[in-house]
Amino acid sequence: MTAPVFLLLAVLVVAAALTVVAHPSPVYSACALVVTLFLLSVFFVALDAQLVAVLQVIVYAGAIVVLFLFVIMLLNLTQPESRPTAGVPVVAVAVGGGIGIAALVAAALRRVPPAGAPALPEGFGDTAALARRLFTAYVLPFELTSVLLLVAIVGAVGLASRKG
Amino acid sequence: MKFQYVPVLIAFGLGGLVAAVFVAAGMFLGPRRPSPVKEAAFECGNPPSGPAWGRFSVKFYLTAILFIVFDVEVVFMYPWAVLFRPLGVFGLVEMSVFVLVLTVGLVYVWRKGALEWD
Amino acid sequence: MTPQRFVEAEPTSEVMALQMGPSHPASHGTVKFNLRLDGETIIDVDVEIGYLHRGFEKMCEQGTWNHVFPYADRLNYASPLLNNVGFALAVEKLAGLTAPERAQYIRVIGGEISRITDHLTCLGMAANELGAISAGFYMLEAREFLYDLVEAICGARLTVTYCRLGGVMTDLPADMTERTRVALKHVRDILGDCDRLLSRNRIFVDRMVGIGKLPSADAVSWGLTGPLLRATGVPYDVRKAEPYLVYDRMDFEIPTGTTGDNYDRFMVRFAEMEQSMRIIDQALAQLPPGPILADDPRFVLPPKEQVYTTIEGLMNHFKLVMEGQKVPAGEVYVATEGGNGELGFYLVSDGSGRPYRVRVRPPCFYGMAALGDMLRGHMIADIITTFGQINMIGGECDH
Amino acid sequence: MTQAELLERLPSILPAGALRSSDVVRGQAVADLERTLMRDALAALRDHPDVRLEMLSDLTAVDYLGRVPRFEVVYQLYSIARNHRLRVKVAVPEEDPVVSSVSSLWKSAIWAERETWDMFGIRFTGHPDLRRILMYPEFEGYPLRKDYPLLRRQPLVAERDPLERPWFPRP
Amino acid sequence: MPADVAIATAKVLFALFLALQIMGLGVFFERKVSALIQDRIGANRAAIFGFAGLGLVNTLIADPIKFLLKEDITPAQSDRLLHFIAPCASLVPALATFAVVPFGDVLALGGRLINLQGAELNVGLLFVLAMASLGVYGVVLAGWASNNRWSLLGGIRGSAQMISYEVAMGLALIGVVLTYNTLDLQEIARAQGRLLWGWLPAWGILYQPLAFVVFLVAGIAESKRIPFDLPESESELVSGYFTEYSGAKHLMFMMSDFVEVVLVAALVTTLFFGGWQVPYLARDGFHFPWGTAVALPSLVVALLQVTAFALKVIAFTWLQIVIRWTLPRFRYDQLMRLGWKGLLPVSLANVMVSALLVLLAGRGA
Repeated sequence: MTAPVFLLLAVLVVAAALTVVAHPSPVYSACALVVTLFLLSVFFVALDAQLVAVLQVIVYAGAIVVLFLFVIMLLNLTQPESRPTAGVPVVAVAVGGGIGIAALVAAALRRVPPAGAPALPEGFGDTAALARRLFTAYVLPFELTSVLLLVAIVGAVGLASRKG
Repeated sequence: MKFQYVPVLIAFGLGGLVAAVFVAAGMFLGPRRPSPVKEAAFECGNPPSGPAWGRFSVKFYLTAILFIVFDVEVVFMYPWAVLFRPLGVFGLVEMSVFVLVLTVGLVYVWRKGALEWD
Repeated sequence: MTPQRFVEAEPTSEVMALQMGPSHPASHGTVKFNLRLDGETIIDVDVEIGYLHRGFEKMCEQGTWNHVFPYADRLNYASPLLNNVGFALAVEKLAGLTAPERAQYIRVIGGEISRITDHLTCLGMAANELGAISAGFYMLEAREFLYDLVEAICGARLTVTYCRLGGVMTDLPADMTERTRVALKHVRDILGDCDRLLSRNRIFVDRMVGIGKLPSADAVSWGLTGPLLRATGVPYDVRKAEPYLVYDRMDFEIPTGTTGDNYDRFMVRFAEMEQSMRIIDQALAQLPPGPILADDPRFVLPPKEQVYTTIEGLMNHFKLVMEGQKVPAGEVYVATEGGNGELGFYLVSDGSGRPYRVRVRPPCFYGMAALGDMLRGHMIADIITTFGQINMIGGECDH
Repeated sequence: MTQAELLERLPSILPAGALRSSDVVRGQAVADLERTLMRDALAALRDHPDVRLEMLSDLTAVDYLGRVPRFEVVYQLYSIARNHRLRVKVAVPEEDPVVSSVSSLWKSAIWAERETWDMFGIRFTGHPDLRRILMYPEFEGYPLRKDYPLLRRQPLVAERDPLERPWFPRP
Repeated sequence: MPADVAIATAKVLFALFLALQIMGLGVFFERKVSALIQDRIGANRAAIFGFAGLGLVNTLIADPIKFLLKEDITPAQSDRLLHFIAPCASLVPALATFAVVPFGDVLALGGRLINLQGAELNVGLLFVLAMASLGVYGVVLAGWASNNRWSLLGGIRGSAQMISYEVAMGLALIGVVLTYNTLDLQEIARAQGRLLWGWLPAWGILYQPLAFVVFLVAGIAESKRIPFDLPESESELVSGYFTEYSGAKHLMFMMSDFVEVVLVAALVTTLFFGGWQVPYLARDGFHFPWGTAVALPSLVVALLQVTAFALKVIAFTWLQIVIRWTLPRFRYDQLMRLGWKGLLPVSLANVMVSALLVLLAGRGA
């Protein structure tokens, strides 16, 4: 991926993500989240992970944010709320988080091989390759996912049908 | 950069262009004479009774959760379907277990009456 | 009205107040529903009518008896002839006047044609609002053939003003039998199409069955008559219960339903159209020759030749037009079977040429009163089917 | 049962003193009831097995201006089971235009009494929800009274706040 | 590289052009077929400069112009930005989806082999689903931003309906993927060129009839038309989520509805009816099962294929319009019941049975 494209995308995605956090209206935050997720999927495309890119849009942008929007409407969280002003704890958290992220990035950079990434294996990122890993090496996590989803169903029904 | 995705960007651009052309044409061609009555919310001829934003039935929220669950299930099935022939019987058994667990969920929801909307 | 069967909202739900109407695509007839909803479920509904109130009863007191006929047309404007016939019968009963036999047959024919147009309007609009737009258009097309007949009879399609005290305005056209045969054939064909499109259509049946149900005891208590009552299984039809005109010479059946839901109402109306066509056929076959107006100078205008050639005729004409028919003092309640049910006129005369009091019993007024009971616990979308089956006609309901 | 036979039965069915007079007019049975006892009388007419007037076809009033008592509330009763009709009239004086409501006997009376209240200003005690039905709440006077001027102008009404309406009880 | 970009742009342009043309034809059908069904004349009044000769063509031009000439009212209490974004969010994903629909095989032109597909995605099928799932936002945002009770009810109804039928739609497509083992729409279309027993084109409908039915039903539900037009059902919710829209934005909603109709027709064609395949037409001409062969130049073949594709899409657009003018509308609970208790189990069973059959067929072969 060329640097200008990456930079442009990065700026856009960070801007969108900041909107999610900073916008006073939850509905706008949700919309910004859709944009963020969509732009992230462009990153995935750039990294040759096309299946992940599309699934990102389907599952996160197309399903989970819809749920967010429903909850926002359901609870009528549509009125802008007063955000906590930048007090000492917020500043502390921000500073601490910033340092932590910087450290992580530094550590990550250290592990990157100095010259050029190794060539990707043939068929990297395509559906069949991903499926092969998923359905052979990661069978157990895959099956466990179904149990997780089952729990989600039961929980949702339990929450929704609770009387009083 | 994957070249095959450039056309997708172009398509989005063209779609956006169509939308922009419409909005712009509407702005330039259409009259603009706002009035309080015209801009009032339509409530069947009655004076508007305040904002419509209110709380909604929890059933919609349940629908959304069920949708996510089954959407994730569907998403898992796509790679499986692509690789189905090589996976063979093993793949079938694997997915049968997966689907079975979720079918239990569906039956549960069904039995609990969460699929009744009236 | 205040809710008697208040459907409890679930604790997890939120109640939304919604004003449906008066300017709403489904409120044809200008009516308003004040709804309280839980999601899509109706917790409570308050029906607000009166948007088309034009003082029918007050207006009637201002003119002569004959002046009422045009107003009567505009009561149930889907079946103007039936209102005309109903009012004429009531005044005739008060005056002790009987229309000649031929006029009675003509009234039956015209009335039954109007009954079919009424039912077609009701069912067509009901189908239309369910999204079955084509079936709705078919029924309107069938209605056009019948309006053509009405036009052939009296020259107007809707504002007929056809009946007079003691008879009808003009005689039937010479080729009435042939015209009717052709028109009814078209109507039967179209109704066959509509039957195939709707009666067994799974979506349609699912939308109608079990909705707006009212047990027959409740229906009687709410004063429902006509198709609404017959759908609950009570075979009450004024034409059979207290035969007027020449209905006792006609061979027809009263279709009834069993459960009193919207589907039964639909099917009862559908079957009634066929019965009406049978009556029209029989009445045309039996139609006797003779005068179409009673020979009674107290109430009936003299023929034009007499007005122009004799002083008695001219004076009689003048007196009748200027002072009105002197209907003997007294009161009377006459019920006829209108499109929507028992159409009653309660008349009080003080012996002058003008009505002292005209009270119309509008059948769909009582249907609308029961609407709240029918709807509570159902969903928003069911308002449309139920309201459609009540066949609220603004002119009649709000009179 | 003919109309005359029906009227013959009435004294034995109705509570003592309720029936003021009865007659067959133009083939139609008419009964005049005492205002104070009319609700019990009507209940008896509805429930008595021989009469069973289970449907209130119509309810209205007539304004006999200049007569005393001025108003007459008219009930058109019909028996589906027996196929006979009875018209019941209750005289109502101008200075106290009050009748007890029959809406608990026949549900059809709920709207019909509202309309009669709306048009004649006759109040029905015991009615669950007596408010104007065809006219708007701010309407002044009772239009079907004979002394209501035909060309009377009504005052202009300000636009209402929809949430302040009486029929939208806020939770 | 610039040539590639130019060709890609041309292909996308052509795909969208084709879609919009068929959409115009769809509007034509909507007006005239419905008139035919209902014994009416239909739209015939539009005249441009006094010239009414072309009748409906004028109407097709006049309709959008009329919309554009109307005032675009934004309700005072609405959320102005979202009110503006919603119709765009409805229209753009629907249009963009056409980029991945193949409209022909390959065209040999000037030494290049041009794949007649806007964007050659190897995950095209999932891209379609992704765009369909983004279409929800147009509805939900329009309903919310209008700040009107009818819009809100319509928006909530619409979004719940769309997500419910998306599941069934996705499951139906898995049957197709099981048959062809690819997510590339062009590959799927090509695979349908095979002949069964030497004469029967192996179109998807033969392998996945149930998936076809489910997909068509879910597709009509996604495009929110009768019998699934509950979000906008005018006799219930006035106009549903676009009650507060007028002028150009209203036009965009109407248009995205029609684009979705054409899209569903195009997808049905591609997945179940051979896409651009003409029976017995290969890249070099016709090869009839009885042995006759007619050699054709690549351009003619491509033209034939594009025509065949367009005709099939038109046929399914027509089918949807006939359905729309025949059936009554569902009630909300019936709609949800059909989605969750009808289509979902059926399509799930279809997936598992298909898998079993594929396995058995693989064993037998």
